[in-house]
Amino acid sequence: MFSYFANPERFQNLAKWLVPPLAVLGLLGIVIGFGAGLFLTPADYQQGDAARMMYVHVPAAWLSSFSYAFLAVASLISFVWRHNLADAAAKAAAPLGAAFTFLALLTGALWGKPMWGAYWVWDARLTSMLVMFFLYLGYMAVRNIVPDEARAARLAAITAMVGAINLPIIKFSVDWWSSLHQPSSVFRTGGSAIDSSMLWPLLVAALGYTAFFGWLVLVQVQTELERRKIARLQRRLTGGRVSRPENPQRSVSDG
Amino acid sequence: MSAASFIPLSLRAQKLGCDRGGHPVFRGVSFSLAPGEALILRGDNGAGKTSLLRVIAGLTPHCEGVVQTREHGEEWSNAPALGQIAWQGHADAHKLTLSVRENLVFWARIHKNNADLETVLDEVGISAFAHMQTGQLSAGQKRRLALARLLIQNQPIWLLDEPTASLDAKAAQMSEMLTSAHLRAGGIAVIATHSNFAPPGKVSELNLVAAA
Amino acid sequence: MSAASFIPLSLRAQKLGCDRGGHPVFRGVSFSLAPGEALILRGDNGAGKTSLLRVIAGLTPHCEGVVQTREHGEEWSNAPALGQIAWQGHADAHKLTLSVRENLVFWARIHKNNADLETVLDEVGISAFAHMQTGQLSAGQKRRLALARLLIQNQPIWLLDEPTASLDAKAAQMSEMLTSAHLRAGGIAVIATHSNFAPPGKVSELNLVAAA
Amino acid sequence: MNWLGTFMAVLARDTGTARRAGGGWAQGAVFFLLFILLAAFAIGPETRAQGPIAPALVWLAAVLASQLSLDHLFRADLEDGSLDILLASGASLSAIAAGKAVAHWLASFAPVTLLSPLAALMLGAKPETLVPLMVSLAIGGPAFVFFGAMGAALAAGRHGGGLLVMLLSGPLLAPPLIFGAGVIRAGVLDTPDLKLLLASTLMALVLSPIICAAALRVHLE
Amino acid sequence: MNWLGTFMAVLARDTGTARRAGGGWAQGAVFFLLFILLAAFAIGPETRAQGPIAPALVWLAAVLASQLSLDHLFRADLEDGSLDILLASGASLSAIAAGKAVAHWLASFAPVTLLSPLAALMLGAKPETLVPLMVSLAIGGPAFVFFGAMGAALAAGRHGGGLLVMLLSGPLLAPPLIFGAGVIRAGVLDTPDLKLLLASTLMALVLSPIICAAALRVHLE
Ligand code: HEM
Ligand SMILES: Nc1ncnc2c1ncn2[C@@H]1O[C@H](COP(=O)(O)OP(=O)(O)OP(=O)(O)O)[C@@H](O)[C@H]1O
Ligand SMILES: Nc1ncnc2c1ncn2[C@@H]1O[C@H](COP(=O)(O)OP(=O)(O)OP(=O)(O)O)[C@@H](O)[C@H]1O
Ligand SMILES: [Mg+2]
Ligand SMILES: [Mg+2]
Repeated sequence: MFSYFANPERFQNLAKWLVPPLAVLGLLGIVIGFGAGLFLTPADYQQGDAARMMYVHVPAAWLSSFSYAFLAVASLISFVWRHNLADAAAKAAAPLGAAFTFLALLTGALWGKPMWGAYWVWDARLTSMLVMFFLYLGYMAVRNIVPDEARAARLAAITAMVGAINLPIIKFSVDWWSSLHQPSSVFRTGGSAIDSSMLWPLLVAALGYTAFFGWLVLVQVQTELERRKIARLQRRLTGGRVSRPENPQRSVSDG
Repeated sequence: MSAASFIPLSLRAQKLGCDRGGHPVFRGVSFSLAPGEALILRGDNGAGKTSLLRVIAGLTPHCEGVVQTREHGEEWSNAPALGQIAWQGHADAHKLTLSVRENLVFWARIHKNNADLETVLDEVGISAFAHMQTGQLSAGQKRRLALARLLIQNQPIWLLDEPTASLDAKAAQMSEMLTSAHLRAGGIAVIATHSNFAPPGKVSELNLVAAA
Repeated sequence: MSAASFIPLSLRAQKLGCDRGGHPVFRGVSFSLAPGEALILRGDNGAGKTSLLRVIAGLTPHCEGVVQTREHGEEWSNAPALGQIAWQGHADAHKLTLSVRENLVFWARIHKNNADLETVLDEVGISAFAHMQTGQLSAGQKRRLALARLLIQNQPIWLLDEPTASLDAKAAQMSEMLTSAHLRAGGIAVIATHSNFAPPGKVSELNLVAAA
Repeated sequence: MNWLGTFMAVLARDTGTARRAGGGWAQGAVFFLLFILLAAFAIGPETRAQGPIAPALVWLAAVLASQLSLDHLFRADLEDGSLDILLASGASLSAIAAGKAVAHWLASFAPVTLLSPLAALMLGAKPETLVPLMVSLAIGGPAFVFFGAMGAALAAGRHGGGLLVMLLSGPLLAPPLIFGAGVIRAGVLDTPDLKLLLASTLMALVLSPIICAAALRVHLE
Repeated sequence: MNWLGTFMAVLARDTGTARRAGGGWAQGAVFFLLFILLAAFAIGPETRAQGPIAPALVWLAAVLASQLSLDHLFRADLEDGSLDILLASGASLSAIAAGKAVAHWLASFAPVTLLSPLAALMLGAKPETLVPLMVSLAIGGPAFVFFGAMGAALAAGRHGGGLLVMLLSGPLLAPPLIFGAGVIRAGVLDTPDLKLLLASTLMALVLSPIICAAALRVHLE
């Protein structure tokens, strides 16, 4: 399927169509989800208003894992098929994923104080989430530190693929180790365990986050592709080192 | 040295081009070598000799053209010739804390070559130093050890980057003679050099020209 | 390059002998160089050229004889000439992760030389690479950077170990010319080489033969 | 050019250089003992008496010892040109990586595993905790070295360095560390954590050479 | 050729290479945080609750972070020929050693000092222990780096290596470590231990460059 979109032209056309609706959907979803969560839903009978943190925390936590999965798959495609577009997508997804992860950590910590009496506990889910945050940082560090862009992309892709081991750990950590943290209650075998009045704003917000993510990734991939095209053209025009515009095309002759 | 026991190969490059660090280094390099032939690469500093050798070895990817090898009577195959190449770069690649002999033993094991190492060391004139720590050798003695490794590796294609650097006149001539013997045994060699390295045999030259 | 601003020195060695790793390398080496004179060291691999240079620089202790320097009109002094020597060894001594320019800036700071680095880089033909990572240079380009360092160091005594290694013909000639300019400015040079390095000027030769 | 031959040759050579380089083979063990010594000082007698912390500290020291100078695992071969020659001559990169990792394990972790009961006793551990400690180190050790090697390979280029090694292998080391700590805290061998630890090790042994090979090839390009 | 000029040039260059080498500047800090993370796991929540151990662990982590890759402090300059050139041109070896040690301190210990309160809190330290911890790290830090540098210089030759560094700097590190731990255990600044710690640091600052210079000169011969 991705070979169909491999063509940058085709991608740019598609992106032009997708960007506006995703932007609208993303912003609306987040506003409605948060709004409903904050004002329309009842306070939790155990947790009181602190439970409203959920509408920020839970979708952010979901999206952080989703972004990582996206990053890992895009990296796989770019590594194996040396696919420019997938690499640009991975590059765009990483900071967004890191931001979601940070948001989940932050809101979780804030929520933890009233709930567990501590901002932070060393528990498996929390720690694997922290580990995922480090993985995002590692991915971005590789891209920044290695000056040769092509090489940086390939190394970063390996990093992302290796880190994917972490995803199932996050998912199952609560079952493997007894944990303070909630077990999954929305996505679990046997149907959702959350009341629907609280569920729908949550899902709307999550949808909003996802559209928001798609929007920003698309926009960044667009600009990244443009940037690479311009760099290519520049090289072709100057025929070599930008710092030495006087260089003609290097030539070779048989001696 | 044990007699050469490799399968002779032909090697050719067509319209080869290579970028390094995003900048073009060379374009449109073509050559063809039959068993027993050598190619000398010449060119100014930065012309791309090392880069071309790396591309032939498959160590650095190229952006245009093809490198192909073929055994006698077979088709040209596009795969890089990995596994049939003995490489001698600018660096000597010795472990300085191991003895001269231990360094050579490593390569003999890698290549499953049970030749008599003393003979090989003698051939390049460093048998007296076999038990010395490699880090204590003089620059030219280290380079001679690299030459001994070439003999141990026993591969059909030799890629040599300035083989005579640090060698005295006698050793430089010896390395010409060894290359020439390699060619006679049906080997191929591509050699980048700034000196007048000229092994007796069928030798052509390629001049890489750096613009600047 | 800023004009040479050192105090010219004379250098002499008398009956110098040196052991390395417990074995004698050379014995009875004597020479004397007045400002403006150069000495070319020749000899087979392992003859002791590098060792002799190290002894002169005071980097390796000698077991016999003396090395002395003297300013014009003063007495010969026995101290090693530390602080008046620009050394270029087999190794380039660049930090590969720094840019070309940054490497040179370091040496300029060490020697409190505020010469214009761009001019120096231009002089050795690598100004186009000033902002490149030094590790990305070709072997000859790295060696040119070492040459640039010599110019920045601006010392009366140059000790060069195979200065033309990896250099193309043009650059090798350039290094001869720079050495010659150094001699004309009242400097001294001792140069170990296997090639026919011959800077115009008052040049003598010394042939080292491995002891025992 | 076969996998096993390359593996054995690299293992033999790296064991040799480790021995030569001023007792690299003892480096892990010495760091480990130093850690224990410092820990005994820094923590002070009152706290130390509280038994359960001793095996945990030993476990921590061992893991850290295994990561010591791991960031240089591939650096030398990359910089001195050995990898170029090996690769050009068709040697398997994964065999090389595996050989180097095993040599590192022998040099840094095997002695530590043997010393661990002594160290734990020094910190006042109860005798019955010694067997789980040693077993979990023996089983988990390769996981730390092999996962660490992956980080080292990714960061081996001229631009890598310690930061990357830590950022990259930190996340990978966490799971076996958690499992191992679980075994030790339980104080018995019959826990699910021990099986999970074994699973981590097996995964590391399989994955690491492949990933290392891929990463090294990128550096050579 | 003056002492200060050489010192500053080396300091600037080494800070540059540390930054370039893939964020070597953050290496100490990352190791430190990793240590804390692992410690938190390995030790488990029950023991951790026992407050007093937290600052001691942080102190230990910081000292170990300062020794990280210290064994390579002089190796590169020795092997790539930089020291030959510096020495031949008359640069002061003690200025070079001091410059390198300060650069290492900046890269490995300064960030750790800043991060230490955070780390202690993560391990559940009481707020009032934070000031003595940070002060003792700030005062004692240079002692660890400079004493460590002495070991590194002695072991920098081709035959040196980690073992020597540890064996040589271990005994030197013990006194400041004991004094620092004393400060932390007392939990107040007004202890004789703090003065002794300061004395160790001053001694290290004076002694280390001289010893390093002597050791390096031997390696060059
Ligand atoms: C920094 C601390 C925290 C972190 C890192 C964290 C992390 C996560 C993650 C990764 C998920 C997604 C789970 C999945 O998709 O299976 C999640 C979901 C959730 N978290 Fe947290 N969390 C934290 C604190 C809290 C706190 C304090 C509470 C409330 C007591 C809480 C309540 C929830 C709930 C209710 C869900 C939804 C579970 C579901 O339905 O799947 N979290 N959290
Ligand atoms: N550190 C050392 N320890 C022991 N022996 C050494 C050491 N360095 C050099 N030697 C020995 O001293 C002799 C002279 O070495 P030196 O490097 O001076 O030779 P050279 O003339 O420079 O040779 P080349 O032309 O190869 O550079 C050699 O036989 C060498 O093996
Ligand atoms: N890793 C790299 N990254 C970026 N540019 C590089 C890299 N390696 C080499 N180059 C550049 O490519 C060009 C060709 O380098 P190469 O080493 O092939 O030259 P060469 O002909 O071998 O020169 P020499 O005679 O000096 O050995 C040079 O301008 C060099 O700066
Ligand atoms: Mg070259
Ligand atoms: Mg020499």
